[in-house]
Amino acid sequence: MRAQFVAHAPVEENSSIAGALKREFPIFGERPELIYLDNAATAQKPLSVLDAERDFYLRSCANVHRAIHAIGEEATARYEEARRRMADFIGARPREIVFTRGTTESINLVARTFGETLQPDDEIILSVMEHHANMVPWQQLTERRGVSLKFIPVTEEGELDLAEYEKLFSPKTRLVAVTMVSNVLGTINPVDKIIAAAHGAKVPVLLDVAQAAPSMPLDARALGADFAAFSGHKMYAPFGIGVLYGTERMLDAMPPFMGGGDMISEVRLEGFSVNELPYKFEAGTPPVAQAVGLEAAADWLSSVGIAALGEYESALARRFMDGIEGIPGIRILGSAARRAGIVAFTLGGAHAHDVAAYLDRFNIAVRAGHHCAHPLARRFGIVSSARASFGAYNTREDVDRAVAVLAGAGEVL
Amino acid sequence: MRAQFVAHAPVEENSSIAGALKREFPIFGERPELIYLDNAATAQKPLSVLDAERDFYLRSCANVHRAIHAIGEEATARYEEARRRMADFIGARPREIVFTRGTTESINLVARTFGETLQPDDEIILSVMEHHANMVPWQQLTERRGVSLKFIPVTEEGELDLAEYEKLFSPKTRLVAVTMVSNVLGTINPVDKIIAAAHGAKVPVLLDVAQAAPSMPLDARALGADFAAFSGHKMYAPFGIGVLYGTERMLDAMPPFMGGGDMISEVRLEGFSVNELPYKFEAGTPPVAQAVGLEAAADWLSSVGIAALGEYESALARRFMDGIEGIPGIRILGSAARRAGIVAFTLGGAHAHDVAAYLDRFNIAVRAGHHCAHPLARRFGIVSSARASFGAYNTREDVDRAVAVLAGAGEVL
Amino acid sequence: MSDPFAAVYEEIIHEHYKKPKYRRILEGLPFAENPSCGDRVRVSITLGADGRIAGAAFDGSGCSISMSSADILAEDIIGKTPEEARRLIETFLAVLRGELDVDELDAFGDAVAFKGVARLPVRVKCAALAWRAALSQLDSIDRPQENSKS
Amino acid sequence: MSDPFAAVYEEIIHEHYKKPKYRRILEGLPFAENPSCGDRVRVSITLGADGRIAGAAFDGSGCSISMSSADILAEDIIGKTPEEARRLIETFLAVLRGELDVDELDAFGDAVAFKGVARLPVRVKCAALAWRAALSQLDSIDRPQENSKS
Ligand SMILES: Cc1ncc(COP(=O)(O)O)c(C=O)c1O
Ligand SMILES: Cc1ncc(COP(=O)(O)O)c(C=O)c1O
Repeated sequence: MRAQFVAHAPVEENSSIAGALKREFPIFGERPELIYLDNAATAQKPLSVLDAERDFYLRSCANVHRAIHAIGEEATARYEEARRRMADFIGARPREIVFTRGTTESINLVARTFGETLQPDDEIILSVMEHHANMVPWQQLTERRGVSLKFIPVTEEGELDLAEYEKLFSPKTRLVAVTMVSNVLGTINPVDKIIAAAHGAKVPVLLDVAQAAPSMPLDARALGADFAAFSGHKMYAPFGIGVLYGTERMLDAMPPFMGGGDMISEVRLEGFSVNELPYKFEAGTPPVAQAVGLEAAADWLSSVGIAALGEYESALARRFMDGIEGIPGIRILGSAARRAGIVAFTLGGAHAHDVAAYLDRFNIAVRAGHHCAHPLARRFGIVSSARASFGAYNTREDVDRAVAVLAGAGEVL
Repeated sequence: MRAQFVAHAPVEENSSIAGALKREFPIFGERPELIYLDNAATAQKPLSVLDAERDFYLRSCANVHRAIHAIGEEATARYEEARRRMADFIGARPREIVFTRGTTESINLVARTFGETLQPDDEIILSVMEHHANMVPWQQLTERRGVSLKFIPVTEEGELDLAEYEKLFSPKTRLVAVTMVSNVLGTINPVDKIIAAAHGAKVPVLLDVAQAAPSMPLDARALGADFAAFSGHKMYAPFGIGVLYGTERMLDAMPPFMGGGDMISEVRLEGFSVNELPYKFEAGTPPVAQAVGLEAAADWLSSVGIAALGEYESALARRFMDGIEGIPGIRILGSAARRAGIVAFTLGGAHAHDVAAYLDRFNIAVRAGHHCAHPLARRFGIVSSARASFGAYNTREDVDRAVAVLAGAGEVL
Repeated sequence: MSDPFAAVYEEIIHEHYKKPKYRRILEGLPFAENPSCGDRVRVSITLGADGRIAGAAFDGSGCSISMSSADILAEDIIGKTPEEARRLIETFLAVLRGELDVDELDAFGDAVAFKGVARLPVRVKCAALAWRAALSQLDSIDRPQENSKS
Repeated sequence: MSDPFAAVYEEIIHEHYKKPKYRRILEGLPFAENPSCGDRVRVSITLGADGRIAGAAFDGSGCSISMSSADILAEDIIGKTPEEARRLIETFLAVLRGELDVDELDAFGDAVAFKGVARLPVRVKCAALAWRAALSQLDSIDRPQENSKS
């Protein structure tokens, strides 16, 4: 999470790099016609990731942590190596890395552990642009613990209103939980300022970095985040794996989440005692092969250069916006200065589903709907929108094609 | 969960079948020397499962449930087809199948939803032979809700003491949660009787079928289980996927578990309303590719014949017990009449770790430790034991080799 | 869509979406909603003196699938007895759920156009919306007491 | 173990396990435990008049790795100052955690036998058990007050 907010500095749109990268993704061999612009939902997987997972199954498949046999030792070593790699990837220590299924589970884990230590009338600050994954767990907590929620407003430009944010703090504020990148607007939030304000009030901060992880280098320690949550599947890794980062101090103070094998140190009929970090939060058999795949994805991202990738995707988004701006009826949501490779838009009176279905006829995959952010849609006075989001393998040609097809959509829909 | 308790009827130990099956598991091509007897921890994966998962990534990789584009429709169709297949696999309806990470998450889900509806002093009946996954979540619940736990004792033979079980019921009993097959003793519990007694007292039953799923046909409806939990990775499927079965009546009455995308029908800043079954319990991006792999594993098991497989494994276990019984210092834990392919044992004063490490030198993988069942180990007055557990690909030769090596272990350790 | 009739189907859907025959502004009826996309539709059904459905109309907002499907529904049920309409709707919904073969729709009028949609799990919900609304409308016609309470 | 010295290492471990030189029955000291297997060990350390470690012993139950490692620990720290012993132990534990190269153990006595174990994440905990116990024992020697309180 180093300062990576210069995404729109003039970037060479090096489409030949992307063209070469595309060849590393076997799905485009199977579906050469596919123009996949739904990367914010999930990313395609490079061969190296698929192969790493398969290699695990072919050579080291065993359960982890308690096996004395060679193959079990190997499985454990590969799983823990994946943890070290992910610690490295976000500037953390291995014991601060908890493997989960994804962002949603990571945030629910915090809501049901850290959250359970809160008192009635304690307050949590969220924002109006949060994904449901960073909203519903806290709403559930209000029911369980009587805490209350406050929301950072979103400006017409699609940015967080920082002046209003600072006014939300009270002596009862216990947590700020915000997204680093909006999965709808693409806005890159100034999380450094958000954290500074919170820490000034001695309030810890949870960052939802689901959209940031695939496109900007993260350094949790340098940034000072207390928690960070992300999903493997959005960063070119398998489904079923994600990460909760938490500082040792926070994790140590939290009660465990799920109960079962591995998270305990001892069980008697009368009760149990918990294991050390990070195992305390990893009950049951973890997604071992998927962790190995996640490590391969981190390696792949690093080898390509994650900062360059993020800038490249932002540039594609800018090109896409420039292209569609002139189409009659197009409304682009938000106009934030710092923006990742995500663009949501509406087209006249056409329903977003129909826009997406129309693009799909030309093998262009975009998302349509509320993008799991009802309150944000309501903020912009719409029910749903179409969303194009760009990934490593997208080319300028992909963008231009999508623009051209959209230009013809208006008269048909 | 049809009556499948005749596992030790004279079975032809058809090792040629197993030899042929072994060739479907590519790990034995990579590691021809491996004698893998740790199947109760996790099973190896047949090629058809690995290929199904990979095929999903190569052809239909997209997020599910809201995509309008063709590839997203395909991903959704494959995910929901996997759900239908698993419903079929255990005699349930698709809306009664919740995909989780595994048994541990499935049971925690019930403890944190159904469990939250319990009142102080309500009682839950478990057994002394439960895996920590079916013990710790309930212990955590005692802390949260003030419920109390009662335990069905285990006899010296390693069976549940049913006479004592019936005495544990009181007007405050709200749930019976027991394992169908002990992951240590191999005992196949008479779950039909257990359920009959519970239902007689109008108490619902949760079955931990983690060890049963790979080795006996299950029919949840016929058996009358209210909940059942199992893991993919123990039934030849990928890591990171599991199932919670719950009757519609139970699931409908429960509050949701994790909050996030897909489990809601609407979110406002003030609160949310929940989606229909089973989505209510599936927050966030699910393990889509792993569900497809799980379906392939169910297909594989059905094509081989799951009942025959279970009987075959039980016969291997019987052969193993017959073989080691005569070795000086060997003590086999439990002597249940109905037994799956699992055998735990100790060898004189030798530490179980050393027994396992010794076998490992001969490429024989067994587990050593408490097998995530501390209270059961304590019941038998031991700290740890070694455990051999048999799978589809194990042959009589594997068994005989393990017996021969163990026969020589005593003098060395 | 690899179906050779795909283009024809699309044309039918497009026609009903762009030029609906049964769209009216309705008041007082409850909306059926598809929460995943916000589409909403309500359906009114009136019986004639002969006990058959004399009039049907819809009202709402949504994508071309949900709106054209509402128009086609209205067209299809007019003239039928409530019992016939109910069977028709049940069949349509069963096809969408994948419980009946799509060829069952051959016996329908323009609803045949949803054969392609039946293979698209995400859009099935859009197509089903008005038909589900009609089903509860038929229920309340059967039990007017209950309806007037709500 | 593909290490050419594996057999030698095994022999060393086996010797210390079967014929420990520093195993005594100890009383009153706390056990260090490895919860995942139930192994437990406690270590006593006594200083001589010169401030060096004059005696070391252990007591406990566990597998060959944890018990031989306790015996080797005792052998290795006798004659050292507490500070030297602490450095030695820290190095050993760092090797086991993978933070230092296993060749660091070449400078050790029989502890070199754990080179192979350092590659086995599950058994590392067994090997580390007595050494962790010794570290807290050294801590309480430094702060006798605190120790007597517990
Ligand atoms: C009987 C039983 N229950 C629960 C579990 C936990 O399964 P998982 O680790 O896949 O969640 C296991 C496996 O370890 C088991 O054998
Ligand atoms: C910002 C943000 N947060 C959370 C999530 C939820 O991630 P997952 O579905 O992988 O749990 C997403 C992805 O949908 C997202 O974009």
